[in-house]
Amino acid sequence: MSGALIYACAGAVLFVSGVAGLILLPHLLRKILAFNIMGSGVFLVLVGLGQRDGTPDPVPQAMVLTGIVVAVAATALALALVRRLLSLTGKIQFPEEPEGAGRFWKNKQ
Amino acid sequence: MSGLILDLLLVIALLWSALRSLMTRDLFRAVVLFIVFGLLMALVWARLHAPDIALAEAAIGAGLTGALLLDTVGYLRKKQRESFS
Amino acid sequence: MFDPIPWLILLPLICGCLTFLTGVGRGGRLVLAGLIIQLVLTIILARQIVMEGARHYAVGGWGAPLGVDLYVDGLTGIMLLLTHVVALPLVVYARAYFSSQAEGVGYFWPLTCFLLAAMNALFMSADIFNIYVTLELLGLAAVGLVAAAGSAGPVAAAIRYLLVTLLGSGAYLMGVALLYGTYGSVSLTVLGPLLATTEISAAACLAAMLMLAGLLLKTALFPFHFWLPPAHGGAPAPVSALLSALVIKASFYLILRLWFDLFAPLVTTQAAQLLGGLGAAAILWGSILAFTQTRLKMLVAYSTVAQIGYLFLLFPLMTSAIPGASESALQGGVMQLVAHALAKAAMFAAAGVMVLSAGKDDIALLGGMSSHLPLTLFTFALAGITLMGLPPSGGFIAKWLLIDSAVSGGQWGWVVVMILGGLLSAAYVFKVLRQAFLPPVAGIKFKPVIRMLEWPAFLLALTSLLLGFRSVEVLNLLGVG
Amino acid sequence: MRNLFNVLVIVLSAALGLVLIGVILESPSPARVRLSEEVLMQIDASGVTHPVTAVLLNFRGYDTLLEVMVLLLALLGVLAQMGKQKRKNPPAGFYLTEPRMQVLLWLARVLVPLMVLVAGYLLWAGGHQPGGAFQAGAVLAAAGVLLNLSGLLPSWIEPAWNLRAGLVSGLLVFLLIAAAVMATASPGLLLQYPPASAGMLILLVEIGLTLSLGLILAGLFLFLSGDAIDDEADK
Repeated sequence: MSGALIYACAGAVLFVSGVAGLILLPHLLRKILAFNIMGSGVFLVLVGLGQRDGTPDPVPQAMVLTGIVVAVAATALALALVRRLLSLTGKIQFPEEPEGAGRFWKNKQ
Repeated sequence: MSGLILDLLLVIALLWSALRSLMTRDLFRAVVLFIVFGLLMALVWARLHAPDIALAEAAIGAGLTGALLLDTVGYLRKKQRESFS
Repeated sequence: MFDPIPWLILLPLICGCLTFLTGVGRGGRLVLAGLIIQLVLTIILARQIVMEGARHYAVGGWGAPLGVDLYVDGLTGIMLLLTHVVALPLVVYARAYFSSQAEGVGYFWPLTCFLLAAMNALFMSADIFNIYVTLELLGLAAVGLVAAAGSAGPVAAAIRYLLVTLLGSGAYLMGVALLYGTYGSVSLTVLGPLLATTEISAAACLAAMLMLAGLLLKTALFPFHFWLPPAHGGAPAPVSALLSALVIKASFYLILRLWFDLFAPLVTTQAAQLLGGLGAAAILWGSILAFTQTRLKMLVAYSTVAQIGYLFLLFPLMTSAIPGASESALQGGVMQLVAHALAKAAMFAAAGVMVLSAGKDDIALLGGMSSHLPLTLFTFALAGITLMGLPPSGGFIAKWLLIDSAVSGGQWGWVVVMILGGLLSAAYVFKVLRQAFLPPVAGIKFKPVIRMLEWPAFLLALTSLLLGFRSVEVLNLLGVG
Repeated sequence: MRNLFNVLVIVLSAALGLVLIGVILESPSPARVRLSEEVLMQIDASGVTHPVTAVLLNFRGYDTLLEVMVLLLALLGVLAQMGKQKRKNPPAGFYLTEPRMQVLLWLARVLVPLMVLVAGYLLWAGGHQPGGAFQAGAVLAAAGVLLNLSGLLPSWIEPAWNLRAGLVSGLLVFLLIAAAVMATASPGLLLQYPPASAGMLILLVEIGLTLSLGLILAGLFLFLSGDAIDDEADK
């Protein structure tokens, strides 16, 4: 097993931790952290798997550079929105809004 | 062989910092751990023969993202202090 | 021969940069001019497609697998035409809308330019990593537009939308990484034959699942629809119309492309049935929730959730072995996509006018609208006809083709769902219309609205209705490639 | 109900992680394309000698074109959120009296010129060794952030026309070079640089991008932080 594959496996773990964190963590700032960790996981798989035989491959490396820039852009936008939400509501979590069944019955009453 | 051990250690540190950053209670510490994670990622990229990404990760992934996050944590604390007082 | 493909990408990007230069809230005229040129370019491109067939375009001249390839065929032509035919009246509408309500205009114009650029690039791309970049461009532009409204509700909706779309593109990119790691390319033209000729690998299956799951999340198929109604219902009306009509169609288009092209060797009948089942659930659940809404724009947004469901019925229907059945399923699905885009843009635009006039988004306040804004109410009703699938609308042709396919393929279950869905959509459309014909609520004073707000919406609704007469042309274009 | 959902998500992600690792350790398809060799074969025609830069700005330059637009888009989103209330620009360095700020100030005065030099070097180096517009732009942005933290550079509120021009100039250079090449050297072909002038054109694009990326990345921070500082200035 080459070093590149070890990092690809670590990337897989980071990806799923990021996904789970993004879904489960209630705090919005932590969701943003989780998104970044998820992204790093994908990048590791992209490069690690692409270089499984140990030779550097410029194509996935260039893709990851693109990906890092996209990630920081998304992070900045998310932070701007979170700060706006904070200054509007004083909270940094989603307001609990039951959708589906809950909403349906409430409207009936 | 020593390279493989280094890789394994780096992976363990990477996963630890990522998980701690998601789980830790204090928000400020979470962000600091995330910056540590970003710097470790830069090391990983160097190990993967990707110096371009290592540079970008250190400057953008750890540096700029970290600065953005820290600033927001500061803003958040200030807002919370205001609402308490 | 003049080639419109590169200009369709460069022009909206240049337009976006220039509009940003002109400053906050300005640049509407520039966008309008750019959009008219782009519409002409798309018409030229569609003509070329009809005359000369589908073709590849190598950006940078390298060609796959080294460079990025674009690919245009009949479906691409339809999507590009649809985008511009819907966007042009909406831009006129948006100019009028923001002239009477400055709240939320902010960076609407450059964001819209980038949104259109992202869609042009997405529809033409034949490279899965390039598609990822266009998806991010599209997602961030859409989120920026939703958040522009500024109050707490839309901002929270925008954050949720952003996180969902980022999760979706994360899963998609993981699929791309697995495919690159296994096959060494990200070009559809290279990957397609590789997947078809080699033994099916676990990596390809997992990649397919991740990519499709990510795109389903972005398309807001039931049960991933939770983010859509607050985002589409809370945004300023021109934004809601753009988003509901076009943006979700972009990710659906990708699902269609990947399903029948790249992942064709992997997909199973069971998977198609599952997608159809989710679509059926979306139709019923979305329609019921639309009916229970008290806010007009939320009602329209839930109707989008339901109408997305019809699109997914084409997957099980296309598995039919009977000749003709799968063909008319695809035609019906694409017709539904086009008809819904036109009708929903019209409906959101009309809803926006009514809300603007009543001053508050509440169905109970619509009484008296029939005499105050007859044209807008008529627009709403015309769009409703398409959603219900009554003749002679484009929606009728779509549902007719889908039902025809289901009947000849012997898949009767879907017929029941479609008929039920039609009845339910009639219920929620009539709920609005009935309220509008009631006497006005005591004490309400309707604000007058300018004509330029009403006509673009009417034009869109009329197009969706008349689409039924011109469906042959659309289906001919679809047949290319 | 909530707990059940949490458990479900955790179990599913763990399962996904295991499957992913399994797939990663699976041997690759025998029919794998070797793209890295292709890159090395064509690199002479790309105008640069560093493979990653060749991919980023020539072979897949189209991705990069769209990607810098993503960055501008994020800035637009940030601006739309931050420019809500009309506010006055806070004075630069209004809390410079604190001792720790003095240290930062000293640091900034030493480091920032150095960072600008490093950015210039990275930009120039990108053609033949690791480095390039993205890294150089990021270093420039970091210099901007440092200046802001040390109080030498005020946070930005609403961009005036000259700042707006700076923010998009590099992107416009990229777009106009693409359009100009299409109008002259290779009609109808997007981003197809003639091999003879490719190096020159790529360098021009990189210079523009470095400037714009530096401003945009710095802007992401400076516009965001404009919010908090202003609140303090009010008191």
